[in-house]
Amino acid sequence: MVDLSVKLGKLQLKNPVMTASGTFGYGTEYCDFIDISRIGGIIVKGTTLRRREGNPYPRMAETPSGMLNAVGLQNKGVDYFIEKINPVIKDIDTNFLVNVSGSTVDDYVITAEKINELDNIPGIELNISCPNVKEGGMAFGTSCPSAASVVREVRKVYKKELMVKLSPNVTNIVDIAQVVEAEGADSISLINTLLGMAVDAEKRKPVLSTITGGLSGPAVKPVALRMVWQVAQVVKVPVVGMGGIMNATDAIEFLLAGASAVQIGTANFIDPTVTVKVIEGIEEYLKRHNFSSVQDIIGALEV
Amino acid sequence: MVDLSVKLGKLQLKNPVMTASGTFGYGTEYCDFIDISRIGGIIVKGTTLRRREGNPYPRMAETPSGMLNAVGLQNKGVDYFIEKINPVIKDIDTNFLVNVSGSTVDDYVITAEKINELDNIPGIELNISCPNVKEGGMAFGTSCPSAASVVREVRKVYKKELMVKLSPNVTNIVDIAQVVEAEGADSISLINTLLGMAVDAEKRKPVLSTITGGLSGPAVKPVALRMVWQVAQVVKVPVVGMGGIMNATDAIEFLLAGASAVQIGTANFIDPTVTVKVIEGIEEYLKRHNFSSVQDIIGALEV
Amino acid sequence: MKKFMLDLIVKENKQLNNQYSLLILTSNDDLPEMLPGQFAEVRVDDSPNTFLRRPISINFVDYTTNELWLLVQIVGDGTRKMCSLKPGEILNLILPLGNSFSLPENKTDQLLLIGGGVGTAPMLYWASYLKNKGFEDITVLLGGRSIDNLLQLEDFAQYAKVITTTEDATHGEKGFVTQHSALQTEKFSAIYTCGPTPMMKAVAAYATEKNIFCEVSLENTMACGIGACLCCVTDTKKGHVCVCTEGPVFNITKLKW
Amino acid sequence: MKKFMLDLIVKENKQLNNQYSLLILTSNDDLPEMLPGQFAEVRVDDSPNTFLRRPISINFVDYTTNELWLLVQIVGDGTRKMCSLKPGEILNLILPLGNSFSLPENKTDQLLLIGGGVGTAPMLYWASYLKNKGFEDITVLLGGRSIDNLLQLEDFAQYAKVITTTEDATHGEKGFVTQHSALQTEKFSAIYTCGPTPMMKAVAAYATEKNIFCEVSLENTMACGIGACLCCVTDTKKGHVCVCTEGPVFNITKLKW
Ligand SMILES: Cc1cc2nc3c(=O)[nH]c(=O)nc-3n(C[C@H](O)[C@H](O)[C@H](O)COP(=O)(O)OP(=O)(O)OC[C@H]3O[C@@H](n4cnc5c(N)ncnc54)[C@H](O)[C@@H]3O)c2cc1C
Ligand SMILES: Cc1cc2nc3c(=O)[nH]c(=O)nc-3n(C[C@H](O)[C@H](O)[C@H](O)COP(=O)(O)OP(=O)(O)OC[C@H]3O[C@@H](n4cnc5c(N)ncnc54)[C@H](O)[C@@H]3O)c2cc1C
Ligand SMILES: Cc1cc2nc3c(=O)[nH]c(=O)nc-3n(C[C@H](O)[C@H](O)[C@H](O)COP(=O)(O)O)c2cc1C
Ligand SMILES: Cc1cc2nc3c(=O)[nH]c(=O)nc-3n(C[C@H](O)[C@H](O)[C@H](O)COP(=O)(O)O)c2cc1C
Ligand code: FES
Ligand code: FES
Repeated sequence: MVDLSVKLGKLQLKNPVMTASGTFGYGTEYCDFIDISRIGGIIVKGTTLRRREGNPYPRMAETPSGMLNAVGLQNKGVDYFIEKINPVIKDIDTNFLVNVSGSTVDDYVITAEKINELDNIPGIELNISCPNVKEGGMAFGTSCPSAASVVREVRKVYKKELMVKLSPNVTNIVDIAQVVEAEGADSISLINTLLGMAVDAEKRKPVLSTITGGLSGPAVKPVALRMVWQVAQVVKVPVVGMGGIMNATDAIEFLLAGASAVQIGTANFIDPTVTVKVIEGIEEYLKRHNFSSVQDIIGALEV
Repeated sequence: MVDLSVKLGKLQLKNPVMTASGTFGYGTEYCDFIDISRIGGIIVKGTTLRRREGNPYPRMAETPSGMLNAVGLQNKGVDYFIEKINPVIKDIDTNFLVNVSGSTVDDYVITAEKINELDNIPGIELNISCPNVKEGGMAFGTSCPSAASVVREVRKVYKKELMVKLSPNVTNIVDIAQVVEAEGADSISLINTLLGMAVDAEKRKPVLSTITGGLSGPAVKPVALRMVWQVAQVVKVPVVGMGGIMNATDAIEFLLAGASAVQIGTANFIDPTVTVKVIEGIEEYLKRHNFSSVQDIIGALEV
Repeated sequence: MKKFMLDLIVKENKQLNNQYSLLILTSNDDLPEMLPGQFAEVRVDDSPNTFLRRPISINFVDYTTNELWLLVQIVGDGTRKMCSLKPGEILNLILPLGNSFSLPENKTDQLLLIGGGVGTAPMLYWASYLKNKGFEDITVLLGGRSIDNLLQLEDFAQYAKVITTTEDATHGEKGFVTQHSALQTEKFSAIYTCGPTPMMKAVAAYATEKNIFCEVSLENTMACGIGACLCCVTDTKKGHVCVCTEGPVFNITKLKW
Repeated sequence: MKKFMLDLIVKENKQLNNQYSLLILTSNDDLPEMLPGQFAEVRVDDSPNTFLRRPISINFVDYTTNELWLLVQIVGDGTRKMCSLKPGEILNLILPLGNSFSLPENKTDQLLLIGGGVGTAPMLYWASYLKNKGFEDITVLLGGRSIDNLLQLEDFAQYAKVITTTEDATHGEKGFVTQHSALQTEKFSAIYTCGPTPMMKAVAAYATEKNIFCEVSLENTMACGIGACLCCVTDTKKGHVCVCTEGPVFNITKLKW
């Protein structure tokens, strides 16, 4: 028996495989396909203080080994989550983290405060990196002062696991990570989507209603791995890696590069059972290489 | 007959298709496959003041719809280019531009001065964006002051077409483009490679000797299109787009997004005749849509 | 309804013409229950330009022979690959997805099913389903540019009265479906339609004018097909809703058409 | 030598065992001239994980039947796809690439060709070429883990004396190629080898010690295969040189081994 459990700041996960926000709904969408309680953690879709209608359609474009999305944080607001969703997911035996977005620091703070009251929610993922909304999101994650201010204020009111999700659309990811750590993040997750664009040559129009959107999937894996490795070199808090993970080998690459856990996003669309396959694949890899614990491979890249 | 010619700053190209530096050698490598004089312009491989051995091997990793390279500007130096290569390519009827890299501003300036003397070389592409060498390259392209200083100094000594090639590894590509334009660039090309990484899970080692390398190929096309579009919105000088172009449709997407010309890189490895196919494909597209000139589709995206 | 991810076996690939194939799939296990109007998300293997699954309607289900039919039009690499599958090959599908057409109230209702091009796909199963439920007056109106775009006419004839239009007059009346004379002469009590958006909008306008119950089956770009990604929204009077879960079938009164 | 990009036709795909296939390719036009030691860059279609071409050695060329042979070992998706090609399918290749083995000086020279695993691939063409040029004393030493890794023994026997080693003693002498008794008893004047790097290094050490002319065929990760990308360098006494143009064949005195 190998030990798959990992400690992630204040969280204990049964295994290092989580689902990425915005790609796994509230988890329940996948119940027909897998026992979602087998997953180490589920990050629910981006939640904001107030209801958001999201962007007009088309919101999606397929790209080589990836996709662009421009969902724009469509959600019914944090109160809806508390009243309607939380009771449903309450008894599922895994860690549900809420992905929190906002247009102002106050939005983030009030939303986080509300979620802090939910006993069964052990943490939030602070999304300072959504490229699909004009006012907020990514702007916070692309400069050190703004990243610092939002983490600082949320930290004051939020007592449980505070995971901060970084944007890859920056010159120096390490600077942002260090600022976020200094302001009290318990863990750092990355990467959110790369800002991209798709053009329909025949129609001579952008494919997305918003012209640009967020790129995810295997296409971004090399960039994600590089950033996870860079950040894991310098921060002391655990790092959660994601970006293009399609199978256990991809997940192991992130663990080797220094991630204590991984998130799987786009791959769920192609194979709704992928999370369970990745968990089993990591276990098989550990056995084959005679490791007793997943801890043994975290950051174990020989350079 | 449709008119494929484009004006690129001080250059006149017979068509908007060029080859990307580092992927087309000195052009002669492709002579068995195509008549390279049909190409609008050829950017020769990265040239530095002094000879460089480049990075140790392995230098290449395949990634989903792309590849990482860590060549590290291996070349025999500008004097070798002038003495041995230039006489060979002199009489080929296309525009040869030299891609110039350096570790210091002085390196860039001296190299540019030397190339300024070559009558048959109508321009240089200033590479301030190579992610594969420690000292120079990318560092210049990722901050406005350093980008400004190198362009300013080179502009003083270099009289012909000064194309400046930007790094995509930045928070705000528009800022860099505007600075480069203000310092006198005649045109702006982008994108160079995205900084990425590949891990061999079985060996638990990075694939590349340099750990990180530059990502190219279709995987980066959405990011490249977005940056070309952003830059073309704000600068007045012509923009040359590249990143993942595999066929005429891809090239047309860049033209629609605002590029006056395109460069083709990685695709040459898979199909050494791709440049000619793209030229023919653009012509076919223009005819099919009843355009008389490629000018008609440059920046013609309806947003 | 419970959703499944299944490896089905290609029993037959009938190339109807150079644009369309009918894939007949089967399984060693019993096929799950599926309703007319629902669709499947098909994984396309060995196709470098096909990263995501492709939504394809349930064309027909025969529980006696344990067959699922998909009617596929070649428009790009994904559908091209599907249309070149050979008997014995495996196709991975997630199904059944989305909602379904609404059963009319009275067995004697005069029902009109309108399909344009490959939009006829869900209509065959719907026609057979209605017939099996005892509905007596079913008309199927198929339209296309040319005779080549009219599909499965003989299959439809088993369940319904079939009428057609073609733009080039190679079959049935000349023109668009909305110009068919039956729309003037008959008094339909419900219309169900699937096809190109302009066609469906024209049908919806007709139904609205005549105050006829009308359901349309919408297309949209989909990533997941199961309501997880929120990529496939359409704008309704209630705001953005997912076509993959609250559709693909919508009553036109809910849409902002 | 002029390089070509050609669509060749798969004439036959001989599955030697579950790991290796011999692809016999042909063309309606005459195959271009190729030399022993050269390779081709093969485009693998319909394989989502295979973006770049794959370098594969020229295994054998028969100008009379207009056949090009490739010996392929399945190690990943690209080679798996190649090994599942069916007769009549098209394979796109760029060839001939790289340099070639050097012809020995005297027809009576005692020549040793050593191949390990799929590294035997270029040796068959080299053996036949030498034989055709009138060389009389050719020994081919093939090594592998087990009998399953010894390939084309009968083909080799037409051109050379064949001796073998296997690690599990299922064929020939037990052990590694460098442990074969012939290396002790015979006095070879030239050795040519291709196979896993540790094997080639052991052979090179033997040749250096005995002061025998020795050429090795190196592998490297390649993107273009034609000297354009500089991705495939190996470290020589003269610095970094491209394996795809200045190799794959190197005299061991040039390497930093
Ligand atoms: C609910 C639903 C049911 C459908 N039923 C059928 C059916 O029964 N038979 C059939 O042949 N087709 C059906 N389609 C359309 C089918 O999904 C697309 O034709 C297919 O996805 C195109 O894939 P491709 O790789 O061949 O083309 P691509 O190369 O991906 O694209 C070709 C064209 O198809 C469009 N397209 C691409 N992906 C999608 C997508 N996910 N959804 C919609 N359009 C897309 C593109 O915009 C482009 O114009 C249905 C679509 C939906 C949403
Ligand atoms: C000059 C030369 C001649 C060769 N001749 C033959 C031959 O005749 N028959 C044969 O079966 N194989 C030959 N090879 C090796 C062959 O190129 C690789 O096995 C093949 O590229 C693997 O592709 P894949 O997609 O199956 O595996 P992948 O999934 O890409 O990789 C599987 C393994 O192969 C390695 N590999 C991947 N790409 C390359 C590459 N471009 N070059 C070298 N190794 C790579 C990877 O590191 C990995 O360990 C030769 C290689 C070279 C450089
Ligand atoms: C359709 C879609 C919606 C997303 N929504 C969110 C979101 O609401 N909040 C967030 O932090 N990230 C969101 N993301 C980003 C993912 O969580 C993840 O960071 C990214 O997709 C990279 O991982 P992947 O390549 O495994 O998908 C979304 C991604 C997709 C594809
Ligand atoms: C092997 C390789 C070597 C490269 N060398 C250089 C170089 O010397 N100078 C430079 O400016 N860009 C270099 N590039 C970047 C390309 O010119 C181009 O910007 C990039 O590859 C994106 O285009 P593509 O996706 O069409 O390849 C290199 C790219 C590759 C793949
Ligand atoms: S396709 Fe994902 S929600 Fe509809
Ligand atoms: S593979 Fe490109 S130079 Fe050798």
